[in-house]
Amino acid sequence: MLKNITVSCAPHISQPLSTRRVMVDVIIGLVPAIVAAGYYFRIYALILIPTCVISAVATEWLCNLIRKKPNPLESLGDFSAVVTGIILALSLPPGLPIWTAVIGSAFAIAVGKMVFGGLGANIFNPAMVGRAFLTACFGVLMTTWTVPATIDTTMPKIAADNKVHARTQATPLAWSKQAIKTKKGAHAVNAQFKSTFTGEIGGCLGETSALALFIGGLYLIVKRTINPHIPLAVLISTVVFANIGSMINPNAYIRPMSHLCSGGMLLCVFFIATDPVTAPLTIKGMWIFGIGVGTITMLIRIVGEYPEGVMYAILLMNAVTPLIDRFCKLVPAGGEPNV
Amino acid sequence: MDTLNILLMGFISIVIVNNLVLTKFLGICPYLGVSGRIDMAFGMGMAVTFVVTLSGTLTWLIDHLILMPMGLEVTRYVCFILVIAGAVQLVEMYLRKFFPTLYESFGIFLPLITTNCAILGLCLFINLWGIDNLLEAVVLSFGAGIGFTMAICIMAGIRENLNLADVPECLKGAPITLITAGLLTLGFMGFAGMIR
Amino acid sequence: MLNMKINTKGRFTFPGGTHPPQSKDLTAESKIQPVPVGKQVAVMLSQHIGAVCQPLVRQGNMVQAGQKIGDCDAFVCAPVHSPITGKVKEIALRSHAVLGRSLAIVIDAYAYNPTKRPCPGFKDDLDENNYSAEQICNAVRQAGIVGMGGAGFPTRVKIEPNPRLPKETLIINGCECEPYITSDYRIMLEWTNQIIAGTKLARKASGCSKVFIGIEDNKPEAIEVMNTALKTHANNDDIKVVPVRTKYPQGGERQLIKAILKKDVPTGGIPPMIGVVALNVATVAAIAEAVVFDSPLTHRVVTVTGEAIANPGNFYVPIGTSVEELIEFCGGVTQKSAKVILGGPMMGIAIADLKTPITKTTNAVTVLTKKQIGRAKFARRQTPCIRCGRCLEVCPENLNPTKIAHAVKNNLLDVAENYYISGCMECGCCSYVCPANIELTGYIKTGKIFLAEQKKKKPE
Amino acid sequence: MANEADTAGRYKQTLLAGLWRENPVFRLLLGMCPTLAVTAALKPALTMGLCVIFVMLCSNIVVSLMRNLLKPHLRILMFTLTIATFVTIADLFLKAFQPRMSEILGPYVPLIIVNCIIICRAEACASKNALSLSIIDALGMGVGFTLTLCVLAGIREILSTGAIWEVAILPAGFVPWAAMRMPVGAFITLGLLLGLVNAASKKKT
Amino acid sequence: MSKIKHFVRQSWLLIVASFCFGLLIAIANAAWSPIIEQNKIDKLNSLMSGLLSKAQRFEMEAELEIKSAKGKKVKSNIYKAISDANTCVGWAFNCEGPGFQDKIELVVAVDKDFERITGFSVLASNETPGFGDKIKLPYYRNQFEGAPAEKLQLVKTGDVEKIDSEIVAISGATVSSEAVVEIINNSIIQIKDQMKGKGLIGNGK
Amino acid sequence: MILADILELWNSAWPAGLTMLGLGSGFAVVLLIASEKLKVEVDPKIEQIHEALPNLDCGACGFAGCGQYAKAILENPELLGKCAPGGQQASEKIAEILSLQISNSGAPKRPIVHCRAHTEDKTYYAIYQGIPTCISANALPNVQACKFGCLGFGDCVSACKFDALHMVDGLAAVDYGKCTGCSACSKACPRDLIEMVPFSQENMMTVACSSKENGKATRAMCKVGCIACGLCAKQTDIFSVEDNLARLNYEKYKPTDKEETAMEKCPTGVILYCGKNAPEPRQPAKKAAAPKA
Ligand SMILES: Cc1cc2nc3c(=O)[nH]c(=O)nc-3n(C[C@H](O)[C@H](O)[C@H](O)COP(=O)(O)O)c2cc1C
Ligand SMILES: Cc1cc2nc3c(=O)[nH]c(=O)nc-3n(C[C@H](O)[C@H](O)[C@H](O)COP(=O)(O)O)c2cc1C
Ligand SMILES: Cc1cc2nc3c(=O)[nH]c(=O)nc-3n(C[C@H](O)[C@H](O)[C@H](O)COP(=O)(O)O)c2cc1C
Ligand SMILES: Cc1cc2nc3c(=O)[nH]c(=O)nc-3n(C[C@H](O)[C@H](O)[C@H](O)CO)c2cc1C
Ligand code: SF4
Ligand code: SF4
Ligand code: SF4
Ligand code: SF4
Ligand code: FES
Repeated sequence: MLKNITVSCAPHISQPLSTRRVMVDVIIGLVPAIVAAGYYFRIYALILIPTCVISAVATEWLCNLIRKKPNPLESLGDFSAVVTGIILALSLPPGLPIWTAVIGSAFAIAVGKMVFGGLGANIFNPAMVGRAFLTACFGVLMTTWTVPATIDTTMPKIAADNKVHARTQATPLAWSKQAIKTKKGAHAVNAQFKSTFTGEIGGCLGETSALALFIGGLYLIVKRTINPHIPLAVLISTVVFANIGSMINPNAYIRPMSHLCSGGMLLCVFFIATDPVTAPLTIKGMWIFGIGVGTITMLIRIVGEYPEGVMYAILLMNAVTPLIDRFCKLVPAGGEPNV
Repeated sequence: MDTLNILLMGFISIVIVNNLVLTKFLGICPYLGVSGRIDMAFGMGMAVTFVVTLSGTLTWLIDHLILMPMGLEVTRYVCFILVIAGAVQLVEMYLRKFFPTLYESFGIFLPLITTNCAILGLCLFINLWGIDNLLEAVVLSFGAGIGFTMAICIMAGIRENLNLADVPECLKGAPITLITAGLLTLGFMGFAGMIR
Repeated sequence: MLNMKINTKGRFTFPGGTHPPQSKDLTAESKIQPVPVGKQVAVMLSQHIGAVCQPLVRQGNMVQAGQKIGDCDAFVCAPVHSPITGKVKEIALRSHAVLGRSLAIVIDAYAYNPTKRPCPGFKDDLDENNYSAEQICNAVRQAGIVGMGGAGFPTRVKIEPNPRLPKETLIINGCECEPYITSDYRIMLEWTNQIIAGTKLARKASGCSKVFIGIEDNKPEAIEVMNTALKTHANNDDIKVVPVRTKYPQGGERQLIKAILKKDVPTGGIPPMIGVVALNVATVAAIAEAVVFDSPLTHRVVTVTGEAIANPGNFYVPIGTSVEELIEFCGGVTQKSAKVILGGPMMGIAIADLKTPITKTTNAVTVLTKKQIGRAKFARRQTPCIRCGRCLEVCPENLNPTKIAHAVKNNLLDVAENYYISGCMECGCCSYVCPANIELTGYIKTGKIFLAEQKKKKPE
Repeated sequence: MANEADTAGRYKQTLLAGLWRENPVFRLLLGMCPTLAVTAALKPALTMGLCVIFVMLCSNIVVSLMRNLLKPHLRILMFTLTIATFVTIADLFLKAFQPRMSEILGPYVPLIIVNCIIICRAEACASKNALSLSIIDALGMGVGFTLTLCVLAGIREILSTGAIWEVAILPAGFVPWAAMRMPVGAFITLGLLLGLVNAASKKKT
Repeated sequence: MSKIKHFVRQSWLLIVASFCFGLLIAIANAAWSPIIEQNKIDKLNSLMSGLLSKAQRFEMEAELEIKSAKGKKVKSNIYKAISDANTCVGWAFNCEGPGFQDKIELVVAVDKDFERITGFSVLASNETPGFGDKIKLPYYRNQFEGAPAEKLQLVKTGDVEKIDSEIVAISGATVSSEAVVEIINNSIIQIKDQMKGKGLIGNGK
Repeated sequence: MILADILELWNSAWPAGLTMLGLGSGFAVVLLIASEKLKVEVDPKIEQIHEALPNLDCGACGFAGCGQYAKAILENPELLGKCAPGGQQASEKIAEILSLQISNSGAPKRPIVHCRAHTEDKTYYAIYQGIPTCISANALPNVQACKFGCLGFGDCVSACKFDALHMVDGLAAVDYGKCTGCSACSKACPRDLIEMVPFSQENMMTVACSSKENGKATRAMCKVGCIACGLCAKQTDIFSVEDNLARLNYEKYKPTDKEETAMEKCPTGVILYCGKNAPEPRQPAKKAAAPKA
């Protein structure tokens, strides 16, 4: 009477949740930042984001082909390459030439992800790997910041002949670095807080608008796509270090709020540090990771030579994530078994 | 205060900024070979730290007390390698005979070290950098060992995780370790310029 | 209805856990219905944890309903009885839900076999002091009572006083956290007095001084009914009904103990280590029947449910009836059924051979439709773990399921042991929530089997 | 006759072994440090390779000559001493006649001493075989090592400067990938190359 | 006695070999060390003469000790550039200081009155390829040719063509640019003072 | 003139030579003394293996030097072949040393899979959708009807390091040409189907079934299972039927006509040959097929 029944081990039902769903949520969370990028950087966003996404996806497909996966298109279905592409694009300077973005995305996916075995296996955040590689290769291109269209009305609306028209401007963090060196001028950076909050300032595509990032981050937290522990840990440690700085010398070190809203901090807090694949599994581990990211970022921003250290902080903490996981082993509910 | 500062900066610099493995490419063989498990990696790191401190100090002394005054710098390489090899072998035999437990936990790594260029490399770098102060030489050598330990432990942690991953067959083992090391150096670039 | 309002909202719970859809309304209102004896039953000689029974009858022997047909001398063992009157056809291998194939006594029913009715009528007047602890224990053993909540541990062993592990607290487990199943719920509603009687007897036998009846707060009627009935009983001061929060696997004894007593049972340990005995409501009901009426455990309540079943309901089934017969009794299946599960969808065992007989531990037969398992993970493809940590979050045992499962998958059993694979109770929460559809529980189970086998092979 | 052909075949095999089947870098994973350190450009890589060939050749010759006189417990010490001597000579030579290369290679020349390939060949081949075979072996291994270095260096130099052997070959619009000259480039290029070699050799067998 | 015999039997080869090797090294050294020395001098000379085109030869004039910015003492050699006509056409000296990653060593040349810098050359540096190593490019270096031998200033934007005490930083390598300026600033003033003290140059007009 | 040159060279060279001499002899003394004074006794087998390794202590094997690797190999011969510098040569030598340790008395043991049911021979009640390994499938009841037969997910195949096992239509088949007799497969099989049997002949006869069901049940589940009819045991006493299953006594097995007859008589064809050149087993349907030469 019963034909074609199936067997497998328990449980036999599951939550209607999939990797794809999680990734789509992240993409939805990124929409405000994308919109802000489009608003402030116009044609650049329009070019850069699709470029990165397409080349990331294409690279993943190629890698699958090379690995002779039976179905090379399959792993594209989980949209993780799309997320990587978007996040990479959002962390690039707006005026970056297309070919650079292609190299970055290809490197991010091929070396950052696929050589480790694809989704879930990578040790380092692929987008940050791509960005770090680009920074190491094409440092000057990666530190040329185009002014937002709302300020620079001459920004081309259609043509992408960027070198000619683009006006460039330093970022708040560069001024902050200057302030640290000259021990004056932090106030001027603080005064720009409103621009850093709305995003009307130079910087990477997706990092300028703190507001948009915050909305997206809140969405992810509410949807329980990300755990609030890492964002909290990063934010708290950043604020602590920034406070120490501005307490020592308010002329040299900018205020904590300015630190939070400038540079890649919020993008990192909500979208990059929370990349589950490269972050620790346990809650204790997440706190260590978050505090580590915040601390290293602030160390680089305050003591180091670069204006921004988010990317390096992420990569470094990614590297120690396995160690964190190992040393934050969970103790089973009934305590250690006494064998 | 000043010397302390210099020592501290030197130490941090060689641990992080000028890490032997990640920036000077020294000791790659054990880095690839013994980074499979954390306990092994840690034992190796400890052994390297011990030997590198010992030989850094010894070679500095020999260089400054014997070779330089006597104008025998040409025989530097030979002397260095012989001193290192001899010292390591002696320590190994000694541990093995008298401290078997210590030997088991880190002494077993000692023979690996003679052919590890981190040791000789460091001695040469100390010489190259013109360190003319014994204390500094000791601290730098010790720091180099700690830097090696750190790098190899991080790598071991990563590799333990990679054991559970579907790394392409042809990249398993040394290739993926090298690539990971490469990405690790990308991360360590963040510290560049922090200490000068 | 009552003058005093009973709080049915559960505050107590354990960390972790998840909320699968309940699907209990399919059968929640269906009264326990006796099932007539079919043509044949196959009584498994192994229906519990512990030593396998030896047959006491041979091929061709005639047996009476309630006759002991298998037993053994081991301490951890419970005898089996024939639920029907008939003739032993053979003693042969039959499909077994856990063991695959195992020896069963196959009995052909005689034509005259009255349908046994449940609940021979308990009132609120049982005085457990009429029975000595020893008497109760013996009756429980003779009746072949084993835990009916799932594991099937011989109940006598559980309730017998043990000088090394003195018992203080008795917990009656009426949570029934598994989706779909309502057998315990119906028992609590319909056999309330019997449960209380059994509880008192178990308390007497085990010498416990405190008794808690844990019921999930999605069963407010059961909580109310139990509370009301308790009031009319004598000697009820130390028996408390505790509403606990509805969350899977609230019914796991470790979780229930954590929820009610705020105590952890040591990993790899058992509740008696902290002075607790946990018994399922069906088990205590069986105790009452065994002690008072001297009636062996030959029938049990089984929920036959699932969207594919024509007439789902709760049934009083002779042990040894085949699943096939039972499903037919319920009118067969209506939709394309895809999976037949002994137990609920979270922990139950999917069976392939529908001739598999019901045993003392079968509390439900759930038939899932194709659509349901299409939505469930195993028909879908597994994707790689994204280390989202959801499985760690829900694991009631606070384990690291993904690490353990991946260690097993890669044959690194020492790593799996290092992450306490043995602490897993296979509740299935981790697999349930995993967005990557990884069969974490399956891998963990595999690893445990592997390890057990390794240990078995080692001494050689 | 047959014997002669046999020996010739053996020589050929030994020579080829170092190039592919037992390539020190790709197959034996030895001498990784210089491989990574000196391959930012083709010139230093070639220089390094030649030094290794020289040292390996000399040490193999010496070891092979002394092979019957070696005492076990002093064997490795003896090898080290021999190698260190020739490395010193090579270093002096470079300093004298290739000062620029000597500067670029810096301490990596003396580090040849601890390069496992050389001691490995001394132990595995020269201490067991006659002079001629030892020489062939040293040449095979040395050339194999040098070629590997050159391949790696070629890739890195092209990408990092658009030039090879300091002669620009890529079009002027090419923006050099500075990272290829940094440690990142070294590690990743070698890693990927190793993977490639693994894949290729899998296919063959 | 027998022990010694035993020892000799075991180790004679090692002893003999080490003696021979020692000789070998020493001979090589003896033969090549003049060339090596010459190389060093040549390099310095060529660097310096690149900076002081009129100079025919250089003579070491003094060995001074200056304090680095961090308070460390470093040695500096002062060379006198002598023209065909045997007149002093300028001075060159080496100096060092912290760069972005590691030490930067420079050779700086000034005119004979220590008034104008005629240029500088990087002796050794370890700056990031593509970033800091741009201090070697003429684009940056040319700004120093003819700059006054006094405190130079680094500015972020300016005219690179204009020669004055303002040095325009390389964008993306401000730190290294600054380091060079700082090293030069630091040493040039101290050396100037010390040389004045020694009477090597006039006490200014 | 030349003499003067040489003299000059000598003058500048002798201190270096002397230093080296001093160093060399110094170390020779120290090491000689140390090697005698600080000697530690080690297992001679380890010593032997250690000798066979190149003694480079390069760490490529993943162990802390050759000594440790030698020790590890002795404990776990599966680790053989990790020494890159030593290469094939060293591995072979060590294998030799190791095989000397293993008593080579008696015939070499080779695995025999005690099942001959391919997918089409078996009865299935359900479709298995779980983890595709035998051990997982074995944990569920009745993934296939026969509880004793090969599950066909190839745990044994992945256990074999020598590529000597393959899945053929849902049944594990040993490639006796490649098998080294390491018994890894036998340990891996959750159903204990693979037995290590002393191969006294090149081809061994076997009863390729493990079913302890009675004849009727076996028939219902498997086209080729042993139905315990006892025909084989009637031919020769090296067959015996126990627990509804015929077994062959491998110790006593010698290829004679009697066994051949038993094989032909077997109604289901479960008696067959295994080995390097084993003939194709008889198809059960063609009961009356011509006897093999
Ligand atoms: C996610 C993210 C990470 C970043 N990480 C770094 C970094 O590690 N280093 C860096 O120099 N800039 C990084 N940036 C760019 C900075 O946020 C900022 O735009 C830039 O550093 C401004 O610096 P400048 O002063 O070098 O011009 C990152 C940007 C994003 C969006
Ligand atoms: C995950 C899990 C869920 C369980 N759920 C229930 C349940 O809902 N009701 C129940 O009575 N027993 C449940 N059990 C079984 C109990 O842990 C325990 O075995 C039982 O209450 C003991 O009573 P018994 O011996 O009378 O069966 C569950 C066990 C596990 C591991
Ligand atoms: C990978 C990397 C390497 C760098 N290396 C150097 C360097 O060697 N020297 C230097 O001055 N700046 C270097 N920088 C740039 C500094 O971080 C810093 O951004 C710069 O000095 C600020 O100068 P700007 O205002 O001209 O951009 C490097 C940047 C990156 C990303
Ligand atoms: C919350 C969340 C954050 C993510 N952040 C990143 C990211 O920063 N960079 C990235 O490459 N992929 C990100 N991903 C996508 C995915 O995890 C990533 O591609 C994997 O690291 C690839 O294995 C994210 C995914 C999620 C769910
Ligand atoms: S729930 Fe699944 S995807 Fe998430 S960590 Fe656990 S195993 Fe991985
Ligand atoms: S099945 Fe095991 S590991 Fe998974 S949630 Fe339950 S107890 Fe934890
Ligand atoms: S695992 Fe071992 S015994 Fe089994 S087939 Fe392979 S080589 Fe033979
Ligand atoms: S022989 Fe055993 S391990 Fe091998 S496939 Fe069959 S059941 Fe699995
Ligand atoms: S070459 Fe082997 S450690 Fe460096």
